[in-house]
Parts: sequence; C-alpha cells; structure tokens
Amino acid sequence: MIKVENVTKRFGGIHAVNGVSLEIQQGSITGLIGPNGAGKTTLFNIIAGAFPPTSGKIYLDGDDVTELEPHQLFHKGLLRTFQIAHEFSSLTVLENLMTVPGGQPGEDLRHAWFNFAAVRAHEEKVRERARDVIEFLEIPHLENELAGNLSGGQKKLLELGRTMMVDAKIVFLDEVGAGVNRTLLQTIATSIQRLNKERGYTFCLIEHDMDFIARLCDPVIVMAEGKLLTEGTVDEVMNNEEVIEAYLGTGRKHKRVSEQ
Amino acid sequence: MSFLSATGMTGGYGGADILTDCNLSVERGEVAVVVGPNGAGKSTAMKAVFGLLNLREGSVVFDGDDITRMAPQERVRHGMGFVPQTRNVFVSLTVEENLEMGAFIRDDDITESKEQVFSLFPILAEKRNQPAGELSGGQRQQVAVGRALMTKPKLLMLDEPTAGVSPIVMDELFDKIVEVARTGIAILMVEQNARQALEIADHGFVLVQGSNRFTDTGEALLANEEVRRSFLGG
Amino acid sequence: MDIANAFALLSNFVIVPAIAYGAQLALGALGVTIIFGILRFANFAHGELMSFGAMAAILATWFLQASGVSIDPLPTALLALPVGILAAIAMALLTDRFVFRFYRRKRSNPIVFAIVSVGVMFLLAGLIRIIIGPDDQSFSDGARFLFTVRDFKKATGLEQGIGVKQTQLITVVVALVVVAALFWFLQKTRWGKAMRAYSDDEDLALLSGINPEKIVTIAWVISAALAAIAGTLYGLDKTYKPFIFLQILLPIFAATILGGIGQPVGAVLGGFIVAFSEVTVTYAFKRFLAYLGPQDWAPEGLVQLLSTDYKFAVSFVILVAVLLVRPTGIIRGKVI
Amino acid sequence: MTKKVPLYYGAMGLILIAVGIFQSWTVAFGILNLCLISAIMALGVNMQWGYAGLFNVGIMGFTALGGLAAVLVSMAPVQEAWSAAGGDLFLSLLCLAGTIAAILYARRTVSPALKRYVTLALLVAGYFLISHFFIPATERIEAIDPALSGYLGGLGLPVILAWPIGGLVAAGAGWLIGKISLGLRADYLAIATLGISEIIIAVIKYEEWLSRGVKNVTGIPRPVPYEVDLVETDWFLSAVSSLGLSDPSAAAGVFVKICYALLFIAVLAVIMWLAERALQSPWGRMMRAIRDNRDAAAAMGKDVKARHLQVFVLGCAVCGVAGAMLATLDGQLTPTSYIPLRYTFLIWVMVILGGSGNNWGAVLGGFVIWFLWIQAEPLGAWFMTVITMPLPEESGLAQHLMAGSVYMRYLLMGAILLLVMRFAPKGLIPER
Amino acid sequence: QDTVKIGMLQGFTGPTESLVKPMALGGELAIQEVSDSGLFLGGKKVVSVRGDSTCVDAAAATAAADRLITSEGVNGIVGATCSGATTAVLNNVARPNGMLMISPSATSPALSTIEDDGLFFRTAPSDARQGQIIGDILVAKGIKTAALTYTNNDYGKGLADSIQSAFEGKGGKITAVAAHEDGKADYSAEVATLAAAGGDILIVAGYLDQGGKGMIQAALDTGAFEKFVLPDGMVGEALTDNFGADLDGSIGTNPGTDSPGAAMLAKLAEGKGFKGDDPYVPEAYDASAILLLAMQAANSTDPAKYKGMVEKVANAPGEKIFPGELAKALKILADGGDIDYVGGTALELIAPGESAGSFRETTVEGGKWKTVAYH
Ligand SMILES: Nc1ncnc2c1ncn2[C@@H]1O[C@H](COP(=O)(O)OP(=O)(O)OP(=O)(O)O)[C@@H](O)[C@H]1O
Ligand SMILES: Nc1ncnc2c1ncn2[C@@H]1O[C@H](COP(=O)(O)OP(=O)(O)OP(=O)(O)O)[C@@H](O)[C@H]1O
Ligand SMILES: [Mg+2]
Ligand SMILES: [Mg+2]
Repeated sequence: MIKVENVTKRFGGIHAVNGVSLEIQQGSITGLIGPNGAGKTTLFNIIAGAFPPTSGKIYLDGDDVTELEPHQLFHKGLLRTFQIAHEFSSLTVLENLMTVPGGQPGEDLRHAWFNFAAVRAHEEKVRERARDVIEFLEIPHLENELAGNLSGGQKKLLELGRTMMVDAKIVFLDEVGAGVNRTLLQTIATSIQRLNKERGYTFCLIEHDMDFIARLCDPVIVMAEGKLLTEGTVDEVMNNEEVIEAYLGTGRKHKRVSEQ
Repeated sequence: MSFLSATGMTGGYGGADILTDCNLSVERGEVAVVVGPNGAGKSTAMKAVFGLLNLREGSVVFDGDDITRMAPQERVRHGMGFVPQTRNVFVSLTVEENLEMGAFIRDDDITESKEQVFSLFPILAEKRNQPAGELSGGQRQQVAVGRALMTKPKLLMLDEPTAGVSPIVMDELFDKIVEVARTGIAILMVEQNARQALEIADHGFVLVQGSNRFTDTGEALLANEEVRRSFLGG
Repeated sequence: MDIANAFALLSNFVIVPAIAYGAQLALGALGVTIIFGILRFANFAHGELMSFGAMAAILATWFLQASGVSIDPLPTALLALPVGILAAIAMALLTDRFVFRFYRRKRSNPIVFAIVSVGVMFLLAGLIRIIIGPDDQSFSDGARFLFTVRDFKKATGLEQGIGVKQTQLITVVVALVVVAALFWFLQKTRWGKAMRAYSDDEDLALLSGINPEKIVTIAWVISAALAAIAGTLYGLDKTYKPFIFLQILLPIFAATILGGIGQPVGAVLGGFIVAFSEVTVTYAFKRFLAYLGPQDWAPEGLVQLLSTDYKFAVSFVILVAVLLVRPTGIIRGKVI
Repeated sequence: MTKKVPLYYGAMGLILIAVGIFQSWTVAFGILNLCLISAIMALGVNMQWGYAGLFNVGIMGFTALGGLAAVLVSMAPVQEAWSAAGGDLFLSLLCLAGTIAAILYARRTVSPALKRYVTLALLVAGYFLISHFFIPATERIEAIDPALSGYLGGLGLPVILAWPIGGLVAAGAGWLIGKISLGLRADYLAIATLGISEIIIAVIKYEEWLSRGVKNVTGIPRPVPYEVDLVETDWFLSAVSSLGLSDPSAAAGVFVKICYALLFIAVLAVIMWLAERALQSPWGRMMRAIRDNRDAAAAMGKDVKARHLQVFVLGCAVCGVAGAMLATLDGQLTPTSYIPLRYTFLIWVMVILGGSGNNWGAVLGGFVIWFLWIQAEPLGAWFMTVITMPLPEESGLAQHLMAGSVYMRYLLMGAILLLVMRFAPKGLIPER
Repeated sequence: QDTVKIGMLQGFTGPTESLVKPMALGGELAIQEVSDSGLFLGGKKVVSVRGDSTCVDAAAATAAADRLITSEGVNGIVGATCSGATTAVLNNVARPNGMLMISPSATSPALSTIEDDGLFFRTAPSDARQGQIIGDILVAKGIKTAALTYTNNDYGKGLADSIQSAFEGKGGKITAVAAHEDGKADYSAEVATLAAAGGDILIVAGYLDQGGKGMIQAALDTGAFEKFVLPDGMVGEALTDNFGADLDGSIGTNPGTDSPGAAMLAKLAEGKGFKGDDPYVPEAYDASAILLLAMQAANSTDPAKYKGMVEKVANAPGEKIFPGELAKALKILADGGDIDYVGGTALELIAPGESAGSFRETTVEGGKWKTVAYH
C-alpha cells in the first residue's frame, strides 16, 4: 500500500533519515519502533507530506506521492496524528472533530452564503459522527470545552479522535499512547483492531509501549540512527540482539528506594 | 509532618474546581507516584504544589515552612524542582545551555553536575551544542529531566517524565530516579507508565476527578485488583 | 581610465553615506531586536523612545552649553548623553510598569503588545511635542568634519574628494562596540542566557528560578539605552525633529527582520544591507563610468537602475526575497 | 455577553446623538459617515486577522487602490491625453502581454536548466521594449496642462460603480501579494505587506500619468446631490420649510451627509451579512482551525495556502471598497495623505479594541476609535484649559502648555487606547 | 452674539507642525488686535478657535472644519495650511456651508481655478508666479544649468514644474529632477543622483526643517553642490542658523516686500515672543486681518454678505493700512471710508482672489540672509 524507497532526510549536517526503504502492506497494523531520535517521526512527516525528503520516493497504491502536500494526501485517504498534540486550541472539542471531514459544502463560501439548507443538513450528519467519537473516547463531559484547556492526555485522545472522523485508508499514529492512561489505551487498542478488521483500515504506528506493540502489530519495523535496523514479527524483533541492545534494554532492575 | 505535605488542595483555572480536597505528601529520600485517568487533575495538582495555580483552600508545607503563598521562583530557591508535562525545554537554547539554565540559581561550579547528566543521558552529550528544539520527542524529555537535576533540588517534581521515551531510556530514567532519591532527595512524580512507576514507588496516590481515590504504598496499590483494572490497564 | 577618482567618487557618494546610514539604522535595529527577541513583540514605540532620549540629551546639552562646559572638538552632546540614557530608561521602565506588565501577566498575544506599543507611541509623541515642541532643534557643536571634501582634494590633488563627518565615525564605532558587547552578553553571560531562556518560554524560566521581572527590566534598560544613544547620534548627524522618528522606524524594522529577530549581529548586518541597497541601486553611475571609460567619454543617460523615487522599495524587495528564501532572516532569528 | 452587543451599539448611537445635539448634526453625521467607512475597513482586517491570523499591515495600500479606482472610474477622460499617447500606451500594454506570454511559453518549452536564464533574459528584453513605448507616452501625457490635468483621466462612469471595482482592484493586488508573501510567517508577512503598501502608495504618487500623483485629483463626482444645487431646488426648499427649519444651507449639509450615510449603511450591511454568514458556517470554523494550527489543519485535508489566499483576497477587497468609498466622500485623491498611522495602525487599533475574530466587535471598534480620533482634538484643548486654569494667564508655562494643546490628540489617543485595552483586553466584544 | 469666532484651521500636527506654530500665532495676533480695539462691529470681541487640518489627512481636515463651522459656529476661517487639505475643506465643508476661507499658505496653482463661489481667498501667491521669478533670477545671474529637487507633495511638485518650465523657457537647462520625501532618515541617494547629473546650482523646492534641509545637508557633506536656490519653503533663520557660512552665495526667494509692513509686523511679533518674519507668518496675519476688515466693511459676519468686501479692503483705493494699524482701519471703515490694506506682505489681491505676490530675493552672506531685491 505504502512503499518508501530509499528515503533520506538531512537537517543541516544531521541525517535524520538515512536511506530507508520499506513497505506497509494493505490491511496490516505495522509497528514502527526505535530509540529516541531514530528518525521515526521524521519518516512519518515525509510520508504525510509535511516536508519533502532530501532524496528518495514515496508511493501510495503505486502512485508517486513524494511531492504531494499534506492536504492532498488526506484526500487520498492518508491520515496522521502528531506526537506533540496539535489541537485547534480556540475550538471546542466538538468543533475540533467537526472540522476534520473533507468536502463539506459549508467550507465553500458559495454554499455558506447562498445554500444554507444543504450546509445545515450536512452539519447535522457531521455532528452526529463527532458525538459518536466523543462517546467512544469517554470524554462526553468535554464536548464543549475549548481544546486548549484539555489535559495533556486528553489532547492526545483528541488527536486520535480526529482520525476517526473520516473513513481513512491508512492511518499513521505517532505515539498515541504516550501520556494516555493505560486502561484507556487498552480500549484504544481494541478499537484499532476493530477498525482494522471491520473497516479495513491500514495502520502504521509508532509506540514505545511494548505491550501495546506486542498486542497489535504485525509486522514490526525497527529503526535506529536513521536506518532500518530490522523487520519481522513482534517475537522476532523482541528477541533480536541488536534491538535489545539499542532499544529494549535487558530488563527492569528498579527497586524501591527504602528497600535498599 | 512530612517533608512535603500538601493538604486539602482545592482550586482550578477560574471555572469549576479541578481539585477538591486533594492531598499529596512525600518524604526525603522517597519516591511518591501519582497515577490516575486522563484529566483527573494530576498535572493540576503538581502545578498547585509548585504555586502555579491559585488555591482556594488547602496548604502546602515544605521542609517545615508553610509556602502556600510563595511565588514559584522563590520555591525554586527553597529547593523545589519541577519538570512540566509539556513545553519543558528551552527550544532555542542548546542542550548545554538548557542544563546551565537549570542551574541558574546555583552559584557553585556546575561542570560536575553537567557531566553527571551527560553520563546519564549520553545522547545529550553528543547533541550538547544543538538547539533543543531540533531534538526528537524522547530526547527532549531527557533534556527536561536533566535540566531539573541541575538545580540540585531537595524535592524533584516530574510530570510524566517517561512519556515518549524508549524502553531502555525509561529503565535508565527510573534507575536514575531511584538513585537520585537515594541521595536524600524527595521525588514526586506523575506517571502513566504506572506499573513500572509504582514498582519503584514508596507511596502511590490514585487521583480521580481531583480527589484522592486510593493512597497506599506502591506495592499495595499494585496488588489492589480494582486499581489494576481501572487505572493500570489490567 | 581614472581609477583613483572613480573610487573617490564612489566612496563619497555611496560607500561613506551608506556606512553612516547603515550604522544609524543598525543602532536603532539593535534596540528593536532586543525587545522583539526577548519580550517577543514589535515595539512601535521605539522610535519615540529614541526621540525621547534624544530630547533629554538635548535639554542637558543646552544646560551644559549655557554653563560653558564643552569637550571640544567632540560635541557637548556626548557629555549629556548619560542624561538622555537615564531618561529613556526611566521612561521605558515606567511604561513597562504601567502598561506592558499588565499584558505580560495576562499572556496576551504579541499583536496585542504591538498595538499597545502603538498606544505608547502616541502617548510619547504627544508628550515630546508638548515638552520640546515640534520644531527642528540643532544642538551639535564641536568640529563637524573629520576631514572635508575640500581637505581631501587638497591633500590628494584628486578631482573628487571624500568627506567624513565626526558623527559618522562615532556612530559606526558605537554600533560596532555595542553589537560586540551585546553578542557577548547574550551568548556568554549567565544573565544573557537567562534572557534568551526567558524569551523561549517564560513559564519554564520561572521554574528554573529566573526572576522574570528582572529579565524584563534588563531588556528594557538595554533597549532604552540603545534608543537614547541612537536618537542622540542621529540628531547630531542630521538634526533633531520629533516627526522623523516615526519615519525611520520602517527601515529599522526592515533591518531587524532582515537580520534575524533577536540577533544583534543580524540587526547590524540588516542595517547595512538596507542602507547599501537603497544607495547603490538608485545611484546614477554616469560619472563613475565616465572616469572608468576612455577620456572625454561619458554615458548618455544617468545610468541609474532605479529612480530614487522608489529607493525604499529596494530594501523591501530585498527583504521579501530574503524571507522567501530564508524565512528566519540572514542570521537565524526567532519567530514569534 | 451577547447582551453586550446591543448595549454597546446603543451607547454609541446615543453618543452620536449627543454630538448632534450639543455640537451639531453635520458634525454628528460627518463622524458617522467616517465611522461607517472605518467599520468596513475594520471588517476587512478582521477577516484576515481575526478569522485566519494573517497579520496584514498593508491596509493603507489597499485603501489607496480603492481610492485610485474611484478616480479611474468616475473622472472624465482627458481626450488630449488619449489622443497624444493612447496608441503608445496600448503598444506598451501589448508588449507587456507579449512578454508575459513569451515567458510562460518559454518556461514550458525550455529545459529546466536554462529556464531561469531564459526567463531573466526575456524579462530584461521585455522591460526595455515596454519602456521604449511607455516612457515617452507618459511624458507626453504629463506635459498636457500639468497644473490642471496631466493625466489620462478616468472612464467618466458613475462613481458608485467605483466601489465594487475598487474592491476588485484591491482584490487583484491582494491576490498577487498573497501569492508572493503568504508563505511567510506571521510577523514577516506583516513587514512584507507594510513594505508593499508603501510601494503601492509610491506608484500612485509617482506615476502621474495615471493618478496625477502628488498634484492630487480633486472634484471626484458625487453619488449624491451637491449642497449648492440643493438650496436652489424647489422640492428641497419646500421640504425644509415644511419641517420648520430656518437655515436651508445647514439643512442641505445634513441632508447630503444623510444620503451618504444611507449608502454606506447599505454597503456595510451587505458586507456584514456576508461576513457573519461565512464566519458562522463550517468555512469560519475551518478558518479558525487553520489559524490555531496550520500544520494540523493541513494534515486534516485543508488546503492552507489556498484558504489563506482566499481570505486575504477577501479582506483586501473589503478594504478596497472602503477606500473607494472614502475617496468618494472626500471628493479627492490625495496620495500624500496615505500614511500608515492613519490608514493602518488606526484600523488595527479598531479591530483589536472591538474584539478580533468578532465582526460585531470590529464594526464597533471602527465606530469608537474614529469617534475618539476626531473628538480627541476638542477634548485635548479642553483638557489643557482645565490644567492651566490655576496658572496665571501670563505665565510662560501656561502659554507653553496651551501651545502644546493640539498635541494632546496624540496623548489622548494613546491614553484612551491604553485604558480601553487595559480594561477590556480581549476587546469590547470578545470572539466568544 | 457678542463674540465673533474665527476658525484657525491649520496643520498643527503632521509634517507642517513646526511651520504652523508661528503662523497660528501670527493669525491670532491680528485677531487679538481687532478684538482689543473695541471698534469691531460696534465693540464685539473676536476670538480664534483652533482646528487641526493635519495637512495630510483630508478626512480629519474635513471633520475639523465641520466642527468649527457647525459646532463652534465660526464666522470665517483662516486656513487651511496645505493645498490638499484646503481643497478638501473648501469642496466638502466651506462651499456647502457657504463659509469663507482665507488660506495664508496654500500655494498650489490648481487652487486658482477651483470653483469656490467667491468664498476662497489666499494671501500667498500661487507657485506659478514664484517659478517665473526664480527663472528670471537664474538667467540674470548667468546660470546655465541647474539640478532640481522637490519635496514630494503638491506644493513641491507644482513649484518644481513651474520653475522647470520657466527656466527652460528662458534657455536654461535642468540637468536632473529628483523628488525627496520629507521626514526620511537619509538623502544620500537623491543627492548622489543629482550630483551625477551635475549643474551649477541646486534648486531645493522643499521645507527648511524637513527633507529640504536633509538634501542640503547631504549635498554639502558630499561636496556635491555648494550653492543653492532656496524658494519660500526653505527661507528661514533656522536654515542659516544650522548651516551658517556654508550656504554663502545661495539665493533665496520668498513672498516679501520692501514695504515697511514686514518690519512693523516683526516688531509686533517680537513683543509676543515669536518671529514675525518666519515663513507665512505675515500671510497669516494678513489673512486674519482682511477677513475681519471685510466683516467690518460689510458690517456683517455673514460670509455671503462680506465675501464681496475682501478684495475691496485689500486693494486700492483707500488709506494704506500696515500691521498694528487695524484699529485705524476699523475706524475708517466704520465711518464709511475706504482702505487699502498693505499689511505684512504688501497685499494686493488679484483675480480670482489670490495675492499677486511680491517676492523678495535674498542671498546668504556670512551665514546671514541679506535682502538683495524685490520682484
Ligand atoms: N527540524 C529539525 N532540525 C534539525 N534536526 C532535526 C529536526 N527534526 C528532527 N531532527 C533530528 O532528527 C533526528 C530524528 O528525529 P525524530 O523526531 O524523527 O526521532 P524519533 O525517532 O521520532 O524519536 P522519538 O521516539 O524520540 O520521538 C533527531 O536526532 C533530531 O535531533
Ligand atoms: N489551562 C486550563 N484551563 C482550564 N481547564 C484546564 C486547563 N488545564 C487543564 N484543565 C482541565 O483540568 C482538568 C485536569 O487537567 P490536568 O492537566 O490536571 O489532568 P491530568 O490528570 O494531568 O491528565 P493527563 O494524564 O491527561 O495529563 C482537565 O479536565 C482539563 O480539561
Ligand atoms: Mg518521534
Ligand atoms: Mg497531565
């Protein structure tokens, strides 16, 4: 579905992404992991069109989309979330969600001015869907809260919620879990699975919570220092020596302070 | 009286109260962890302890002094250090300058502390001359914690220090936190990686809708079925 | 071919004036860039602050002149400058205390600050005119020229001469010294770094134990001192007139942004670029080329790229072009 | 909060009525007319800043273009000028079109490596070709009776047409400028628009063949009757006497101002309706989303650049309409009168004071600030009189202060602005 | 009513602010004199009401005039300062309200032909006249080439046009023309252009405390020109105070006369603490004076009634009236006599209601203005 071909991105002297090639299969939930600064977010940004790669190509369903802008990719069914939440701070939670769907008649001034009935009818539909998403995220009490006033975790939820407002083909999730309560994260995982199974969404997600990855992802791609380290099933990756050394570590050795 | 004890904190951002009768406390050399669902008021409670929120009721006593009315920068001088959840590095300053700013109130030689931070987070030593705004999410988090450590605080408050940090760094961070605590510093932190956090915690507070739901030792909370199910993800 | 004369001509009409003008803009831009960089707003009152400082210096100069104090051949105004600086600082701190601090606490949008600074600008403009009146004031004394065109011609025997004014030299030297000092202060000293930290994130600065009020005070003191110096030197070189200070704000802002906001070195660079581009692009190269060409030959037209009518447009076109290619300014500056 | 809106507007109305009663009705309606124009300008700026967060400091330029349109539409054509230079002007226009076509064609056909050089070469060649016809033509035009004419004149159409055309001209300029500079960040956009607006003014000032430059165009025809004609019209005189008014010439003055006011109110109402409708629709929501976070909006499928351009052009058009209206009201185009203080900063003060993002706020801001701007003058004199009251009349200080009383306009404007901003920092009518 | 109000509508703020200060005082001096005489319309007092025409903002000027006429109820206006504001006020306020205006300083040639219903006068001559005179002076001095710079507004442009056409019509050559904007920081580019074109002398049609001064400064500093032609806007003590002997040999022209009126006014003004020979101060004094004298002659404060009297009091026949003699004039008029107002500018109104313009030619010698001749 997505094919990344030999992509490189340089910032000044830094090779944030360095010659990465990979493929994301239709219908899969692909995990992307790697140490901090491995270039995962940068790769996401390139795929989603936030900036062009220094070299290399991106294909979506066989079409070259390297040069496309984010909004064009959105209309091709490619959605993404941001690692650092990008809410519309002066809009309410409901409005944040209602803003998402493309092709709303009311976003065209001609309709906004002269075709109010159609606009209103469409608004009702969008509002309904937004309410469903809010329900799902367990934040109905925040419906009319300004997004700028949300807590850190709530903003991440909203970030996820926006991707549920349209029928996407492929969704890129950048650390949706960071800062989200683990119990809620379980629910999110379930729904990702459901969207994947029932609606056929393809997912690609960056996450540092290995339980989450283990539960959802196949395959898992590991990046380190801008390069592809390895790729495989969760088990293969988790037992890979290099991955353990660079990313996972050898286990927990914490003890309570007072016990020592 | 505990080293830090915040009692009966009630207040919010101007609208409805976010915190209602919230209590937090921690001793020297101990780690206390605050967990709870999103929007429970954990960050708000931290801000309240640090004086960034006007409390309607309640008091904060630190090291024997009532500091309820003290300005935040005064609290820093009194030995409190804080790493907020978001916007916790100076983006246009280099990594090294970020650390120096952490040590702003110190008048002694800071090279040693700096080296300690660099040895704890080797990646930062590599990027010491890069503006922190160009770092990856996880790297920034490391800078933020490093910056707070530079203060040499008596009480270190961390709001989700491990959010977005790779597992290996998270382990190291927790190790370091334990290490820091062992030097006699009190640590109060909010965590969503609650299980790992409670493992190293002496005390845990479960906050729900601005009030304490459970308060116990870390071990006991981990063992509590309801806590596990509702807040720790099973 | 007459290279010596050609060079003298070019120096006299392009290089020397552009350097002097550039230094004047640079001094103004330095003050603007500090506030822009640290407090994050475009201070439209800066021109009036320059005017205010200069006014105080003029009043002090008159007093000194009246009591017979002088430092010939240097202008007496230099002796009075500290008074101007103090007055400007006092005024800046006063406006901060009663105006800007309120919005800082409220965390208003930078545009609100900019608009409020327009209010301060109006206020100061009125105040200055009420105190010293709207007229031209000339207060320079001492020797005017380092060497005049005539001196130069006599000394070298050339047809073309170069003249350099004392104030031009003083302005250039002051601009260079100030930029070096500021650069050092911001990059190397503890308080300098704290200022940059504050400009990044006030909350976090607070958490690091930095006293925000102190940062703000330092920023205003520096900016106001620069304003007074720039205003006084400018007045010495041309004359003092309240109306002018609104006008030079425009190229000063252009210079600030061109150089990169918050960057002292950038401010100076920006000042010189604006000045040089204005002067060179509109310079009529007729006589210059005549000297370079064969004897008794001169180009027919004026050989002017652009009429002086549009001279200020040059700097803006350059500004826009630079910003499109390098949005942070020449030296990576801050973006509000 | 919504209750505040009628309250403020009511208060503003009462104040204007008070001016009518205590000063005079001509003054009141004179202020009202400019309040209405200011309100339209403020609406235009509010679209750009309040909806989309675009910091346009070039309002002056777009207003001036509107004014230029008023001249070009309504003034009578200068026949000598056309016959003296019309042909050459047409040729230079043809050359301009040819150059553009050649460049476009070349860019499509030439290899990418050469593109830049070919474009540059064509540009230079075109420049010389155009000036070959253009410069002599303009010189000939400007030589025709320079003290009174010396320009091409206009189309001689009714001046009302100039209002929409002024909007179109400003929109066209806005489109061009937006294309170039909307890629810039907020604060740089500001300085770019500031510069560009100065350039527009410079063109109007220096291209005398087009606008008479600094020699000003006066006597722009009116859309309403002239007072001098009215006082000689029977129906008017009989109306005046039937109303029991004693002074027909004063009544004529008020009548003309009321005519203007009605026209302006109609324009304001249309623009306001469109603006409100747009803001309250999903379009407005989208614009606010883009303003809050353009990266996220782009990722959510919003074409940020196109939307910015759209709203920028709309805002410019509204300013252009207002500019044309202003020139119509003044009856003249004086390029030197376009200064940023009056046409840019003052408008910004209106928007911020009224409450950015809120159309009702922007309009109110337009009213309040224009009112204060005008009334600052008598207020200043009054204030100084009060202050110097205790001083003996002959005292130097008192005389100095009284002489300074005209500068109280600045002082009072500043003080009023600061006070209102202080006690209603989000504007009188906040966004929500 | 017992007090008559005169609107002093001048550009108090903005680019002419420094020029206007003494002008307004000059205008008010005449008003004071008339008021104090106790002879005006049978003992009425006269007061001046100031309005700010700002010079550049037509809308503000209009609003100020509106206020003066309809709210303050003035009976005549002295103003406005700049030609643009004057036109706006005349078209939008004065004519519609039938109010009479006398401008002391609007010199644009366009105002000669404006439709005014006989309500507009000016005590300053049109710029067209000055251009003629400067052309004559230059030719008489044997100057063949000159560079020309003007302040970029209607005054500067109009004056520059008339100088150029007059000079070139007499066989001179203008090597280059460059406009300068007032209130800019730097004029080296303009001077460089003019220097490149060369010329025996530089004509500076600007303001002495604005860009005109900056141009001279830059020209002297770079040695581009050593002598200047200084039209009315440039003539003033401030200029010689500033440049001193550097200006030696420069030529100045400004409205002025050898009639003793100017000196008398200067003396009067001295007592009041301002300079009576600053630019346009005599014009302002005269504007106020003939306005009030016309009222006296018509025995009415209604513009429609006294507008016909303005030319009558200003021109012969009749007793010559100098500054400080307004009381005498009032008395003569009250007795039904005739006066010929001379005032500070040797005022002679020609059709269509503007000063014929008598000009003074000066030169700078040893850093001081010296009167050479009158034209
Ligand atoms: N705008 C930028 N300018 C310069 N360097 C950058 C920029 N953005 C990212 N980098 C560098 O690129 C590298 C990769 O960053 P990236 O954000 O892609 O990491 P990541 O894999 O997402 O890490 P994390 O898990 O911590 O979020 C980092 O070393 C970072 O410092
Ligand atoms: N600046 C603010 N203004 C108004 N309300 C706020 C503000 N910040 C947070 N809130 C509200 O206060 C409540 C508690 O927020 P807080 O940030 O303390 O939650 P939290 O427990 O830290 O959650 P998380 O785990 O998601 O970070 C939330 O419902 C949020 O909407
Ligand atoms: Mg990342
Ligand atoms: Mg939180």
